[in-house]
Amino acid sequence: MITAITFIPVLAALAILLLPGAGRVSKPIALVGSLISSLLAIYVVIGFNLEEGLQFVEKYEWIPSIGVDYYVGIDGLNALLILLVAILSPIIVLASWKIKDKANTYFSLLLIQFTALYGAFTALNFFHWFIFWEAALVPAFFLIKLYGGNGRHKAAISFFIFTVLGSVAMLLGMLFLYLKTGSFDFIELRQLAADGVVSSKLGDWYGWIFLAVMLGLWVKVPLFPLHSWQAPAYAEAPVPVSMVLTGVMSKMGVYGFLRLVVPIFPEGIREHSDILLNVALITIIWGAFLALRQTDIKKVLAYSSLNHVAYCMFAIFAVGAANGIDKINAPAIAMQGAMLQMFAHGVGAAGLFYIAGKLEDVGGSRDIQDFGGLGAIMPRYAFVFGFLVFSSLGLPFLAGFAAEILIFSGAFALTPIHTAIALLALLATAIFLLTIIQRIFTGQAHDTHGDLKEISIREVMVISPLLVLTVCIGVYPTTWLNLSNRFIETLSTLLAG
Amino acid sequence: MSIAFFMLAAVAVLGGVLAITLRNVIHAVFSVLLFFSAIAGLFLLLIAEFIAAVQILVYIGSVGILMLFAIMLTTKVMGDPTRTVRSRGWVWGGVAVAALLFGVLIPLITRAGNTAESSLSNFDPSVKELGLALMDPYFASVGVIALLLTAGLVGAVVAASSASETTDS
Amino acid sequence: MNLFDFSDSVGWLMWIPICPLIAGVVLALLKPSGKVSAMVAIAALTVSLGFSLKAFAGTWGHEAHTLTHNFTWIQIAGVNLEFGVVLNSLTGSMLAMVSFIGLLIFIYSASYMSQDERMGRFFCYLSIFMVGMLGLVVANSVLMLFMFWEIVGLASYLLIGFWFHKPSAAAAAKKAFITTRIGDLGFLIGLLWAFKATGTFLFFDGGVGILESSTIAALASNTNVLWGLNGAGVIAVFLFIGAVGKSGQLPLHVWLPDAMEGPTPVSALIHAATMVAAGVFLVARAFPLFLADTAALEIVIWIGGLTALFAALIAIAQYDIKRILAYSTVSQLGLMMVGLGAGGLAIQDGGVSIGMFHLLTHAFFKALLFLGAGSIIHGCGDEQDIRLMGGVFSKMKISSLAYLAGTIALCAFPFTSGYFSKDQILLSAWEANKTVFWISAFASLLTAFYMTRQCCYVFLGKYRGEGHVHESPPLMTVPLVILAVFALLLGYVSEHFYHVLDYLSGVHVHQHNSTVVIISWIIALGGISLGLLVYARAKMGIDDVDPVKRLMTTPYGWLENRLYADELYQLTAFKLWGALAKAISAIEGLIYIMVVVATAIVSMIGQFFSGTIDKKLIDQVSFDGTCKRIYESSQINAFIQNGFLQGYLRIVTAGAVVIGILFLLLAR
Amino acid sequence: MELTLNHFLILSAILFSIGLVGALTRRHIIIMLICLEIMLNAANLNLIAFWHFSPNPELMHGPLFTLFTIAIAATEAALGLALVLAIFRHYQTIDLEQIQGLKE
Repeated sequence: MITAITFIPVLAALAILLLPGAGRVSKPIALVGSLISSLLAIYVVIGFNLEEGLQFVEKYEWIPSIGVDYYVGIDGLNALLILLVAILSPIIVLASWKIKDKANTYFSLLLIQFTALYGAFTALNFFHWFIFWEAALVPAFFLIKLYGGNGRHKAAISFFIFTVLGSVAMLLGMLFLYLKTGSFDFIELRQLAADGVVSSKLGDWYGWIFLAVMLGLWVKVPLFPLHSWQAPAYAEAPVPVSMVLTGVMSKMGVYGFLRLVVPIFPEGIREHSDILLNVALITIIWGAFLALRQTDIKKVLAYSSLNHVAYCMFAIFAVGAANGIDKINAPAIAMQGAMLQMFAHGVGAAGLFYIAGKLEDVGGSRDIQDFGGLGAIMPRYAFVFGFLVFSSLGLPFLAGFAAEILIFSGAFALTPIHTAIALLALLATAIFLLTIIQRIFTGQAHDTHGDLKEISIREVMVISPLLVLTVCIGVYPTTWLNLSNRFIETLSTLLAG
Repeated sequence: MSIAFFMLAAVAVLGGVLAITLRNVIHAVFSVLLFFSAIAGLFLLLIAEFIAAVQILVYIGSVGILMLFAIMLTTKVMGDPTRTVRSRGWVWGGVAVAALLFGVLIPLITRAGNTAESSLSNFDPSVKELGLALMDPYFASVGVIALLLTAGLVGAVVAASSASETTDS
Repeated sequence: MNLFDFSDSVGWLMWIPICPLIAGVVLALLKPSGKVSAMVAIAALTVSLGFSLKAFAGTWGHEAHTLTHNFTWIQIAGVNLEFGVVLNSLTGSMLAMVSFIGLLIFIYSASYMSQDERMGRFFCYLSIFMVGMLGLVVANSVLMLFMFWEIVGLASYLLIGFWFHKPSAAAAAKKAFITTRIGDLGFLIGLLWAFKATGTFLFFDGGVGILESSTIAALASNTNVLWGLNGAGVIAVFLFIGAVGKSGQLPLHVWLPDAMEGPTPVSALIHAATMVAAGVFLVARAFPLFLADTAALEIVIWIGGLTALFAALIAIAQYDIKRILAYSTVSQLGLMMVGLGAGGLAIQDGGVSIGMFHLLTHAFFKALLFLGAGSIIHGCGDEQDIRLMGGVFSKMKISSLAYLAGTIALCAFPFTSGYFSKDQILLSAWEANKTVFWISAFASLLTAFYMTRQCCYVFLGKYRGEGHVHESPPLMTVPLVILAVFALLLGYVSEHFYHVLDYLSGVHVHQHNSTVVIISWIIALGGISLGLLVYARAKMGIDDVDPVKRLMTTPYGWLENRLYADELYQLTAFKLWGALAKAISAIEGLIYIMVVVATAIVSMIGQFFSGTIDKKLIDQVSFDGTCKRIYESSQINAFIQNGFLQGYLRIVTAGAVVIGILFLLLAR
Repeated sequence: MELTLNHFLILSAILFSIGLVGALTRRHIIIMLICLEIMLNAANLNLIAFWHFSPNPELMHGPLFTLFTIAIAATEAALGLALVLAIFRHYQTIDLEQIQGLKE
């Protein structure tokens, strides 16, 4: 089943590329391909039994001599993220509907990207996990490079260089780990780590391997100071690709932390938790304050994304700083907050990029200073925009708040001072997001805006699932949290020690 | 044994000579592929099966194909015949220098008197030994090579694409 | 427990915020016409009012009785984050006040906004506001209270910026949201702290809630947690920061006067009667925490007292009718804080009723004043400057009489509602802290003075503006009359209210001190007479100088400029914030340049040969200059290096030959 | 006749020289790259031969070194051909005689 979910998009991509005449109907094929996958994935996640651990397992020997299996499955950690990919992928295809240039290539790349994302989230063996992880990078590179904005070349190259260097470091670290422990299997490695085998076998190398494995994820999340690739890449990518990047790809990094680093190197995180916490904190503040001075709307959103994803890392590292489990079980709350934040931010940020992209479509500019008074001309657009903005700045009963309050509730009990400083970023977020609204929507409409068109109902429909989800997550988060509850409880206990 | 060696040596020399003399570039590439396979054969002869396999995969499989692609992408008319450098004087100058080097090499080789026989009879080198050596004492080197490959890859992408940037703008 | 299971004894309280929510959603999605929208919103609020009155009636006579209905919002690893509703007399009376005044203002707005094409949107926002406000009142969970608190903030943002085509309105909306958010961060820390210390978000939970005596005792036993406060006091102070933001106390008061950019009914409902009182309500709700630490109460009375004085001073020198009322609101909110704090210091548990009763009476007379002002503004052709009014009394009798009723209540004229509530505040302050007492007393004197000044400007003399002054339609005047009745007469049931509001002890300790009574008479009458003395015969045109200004030109100038609070923030906090952002951007730029250098090095491998050096990249690292120097110095080498590749190769080969020959010679 | 190390070394020297002649005389840039590969292969042959006849072949030094050389050669080929493309785009020719950018 999971294999089918993973590979249906790439089959669709092959169909677009190879079948004669399929090029003309590339959009429907892409939509159908992603939709089938999505529906299957949603079906699987609905069938996920909350009381049990790993489910829907598929395990085949692949390269037995070095312990490589094709091993996929769903547990509490990836269920929510698979759901996220499933929800976003058809929307992203729909959001790309207007692509005219080289549409075949575009949609094939997009579909390959989806396959890689599903694959990376379901894989339980480092070997093919890494293949998918890297495979997710390549289509993104080409999509930015071929279809992006004016600065796309530089953006694509720095994106590529950063992530590849990070990945190489991680690959080396994992290979070394394999040599010492003889396993590529996440589940097995986790058991080995729990038994103390990993740290005893690695010996003096532990710190270096920990660092190497973390580096790849560090770039992907990204955390300060390896974040420079992010803003240009998000800003220059075509809108649907920005949606993929911010909605899903940035979650891959956090997911990697929870899948690789936390179970395998819990001592590493615990030992360095103060440095890591400070890094996450700086990233939070950094993103928020950088966004304050930007006028390019996509850059603002990119920095805001930097800030929001760093909250997840902040929660994880705060758990690393914990001394055991207290009466409110703060580690579990913080980590569940991180899980929910991934989902909520994935949904919300993808929506925001989509809606910000519309601004460029209709107004031909990304600079918020070129706009003004759109609230009167495009009330529907203003509504959707405002809705997503308020979700992003943490308005209660919308997605962002539910996740952030969990992170803060947990983290405050663990490291009050860091958390109190992190709250400053909430203020900065409010300031820059409201400034955008003020600039774009209020005041007198510019003369040049006379011919601006309101977004169509169709476009609202495309994004409406995201809006509905935002409310659902915000009002009753338990539905989503239940998926990961059991898993996170054990994971946070492991990390909190 | 020796017959095989001489045959392979002849093929290798033939391939090499053809590669540098044929005017048609495509033909030259095919002859160098011949040369590569001959070298692979020589490796087999020296009981280095894995290296032979790598030789075939990397050189014939990818480098050769890469060259064909490069030719097709650069030469406007396929198989455009080309001359050698500037003048006959240059050509002979080059040949002379090369011959001089060869002339220096041969006495160096023969004087060393390497006539020892193979000691491989009591040892059967397998891929396993190679892999073990690669993973334990040479682990760092593997890492460096991996980095180098990455850098090369990035460099190749940059080099191949940077020019298109200027044509775009 | 199911989220929507309301069968429990007080679960039905959830319907109070849900009714306007339904109306709001309907209005947002269906977008009916303006009239229909108003009717839908009013109908929904009427239902809420019905439930509120039921709640009010249920608590009347059941003072120290608290009913709760809690349900789990999120459950993680066996830990519950719970929501809940609570019914006690504090909830009951606040609910009744909010939904009653809300309903009157809704009715008023139906007429006031009838000319606006976005009336449907207006009622949608108002409904959202009511959801937040009523939800905030019924909440039994500090988290839930915070969530509705933020919803209220959103509604306030939307309504202040309702006429967003005015840049000033948009800016005011943003300022309001962000300034209150600063306070909200304090609130957030407070609630996180409470959760950390107690393990629950609930106020009342069968003995283990935050506000229950055993928890408070446990918290208070932790002395000197932070800044010399005990465990309960810390939480209280952080919650108070939230209240400071929302209720416009010093130093976060700057947003409230600007918030008057919104439509007048909004000012009446949100920025006078209900939302800004939410901060006071929060302090009242969390009163046991404050009681556990006198230091926290001291902070409350000092902030409150200074705010009262500061705002009253500024109000003297304003000319915009709504701005005067706004500063008056800030000042009165400060008095409420004084009432709560001083009450707590003087009579412990009973203190809560003193601040809360002033909140209730203030809600009525200030809503009345704003609606009256709206009516007058409407009548004078949307003019807000009091220097351009005058002589309005004869033209708009009903509005003017209602307005005067509100004024004397605000001035604490004997036996109006304001008199009763303010009297108690001053009494408690007398007991608690003499300095704060005199500050509050002086603020009250100023209140009477500036209200008289305003009335003189508006009602006396001849009409100084242009256009035709006319009375407003009945839909607007009827709510005014109802409110006027309440403003004048609510004081006569004050004893009952004090009993009801003493939800902590159930017994109201009656204070009496004839000195204070005499002082408060003097204040009210003195302030009014002083105002009449100065202004009754003064020239009040737009070009005339205010009589007080003639007396004290320089200080009055400061007051006219609102004591430069905005400018001060502009110079300090804004600059600091901006500098921080700038510094971070600069460092980011540096990092970016390092990345560019790294990229450039990789690129140059390829680009150096192909001769297409990316000008931009190179310019950024100022590479060009360096290259040029290297180029100049290498002119000599260029002779040998003729650029012919194979020439180089030949030299290399020759070198190899030389090395070989050397080997041959050496090995000999 | 028994094969000795010298056979291989001489063959390798011949092949290297062939490559060198090509590199020195041909002016087609791709052919030049081919010649470089020929020279590298000759060197590899040397390495393997030395290993084969070495006293302790079980250390596997020869094949290891060769493996690394091949990896580097592959990189070099990829990079070289990418450069060829870049040069071609820039100069619209790959005739070495006309590409003398290094002179300036």
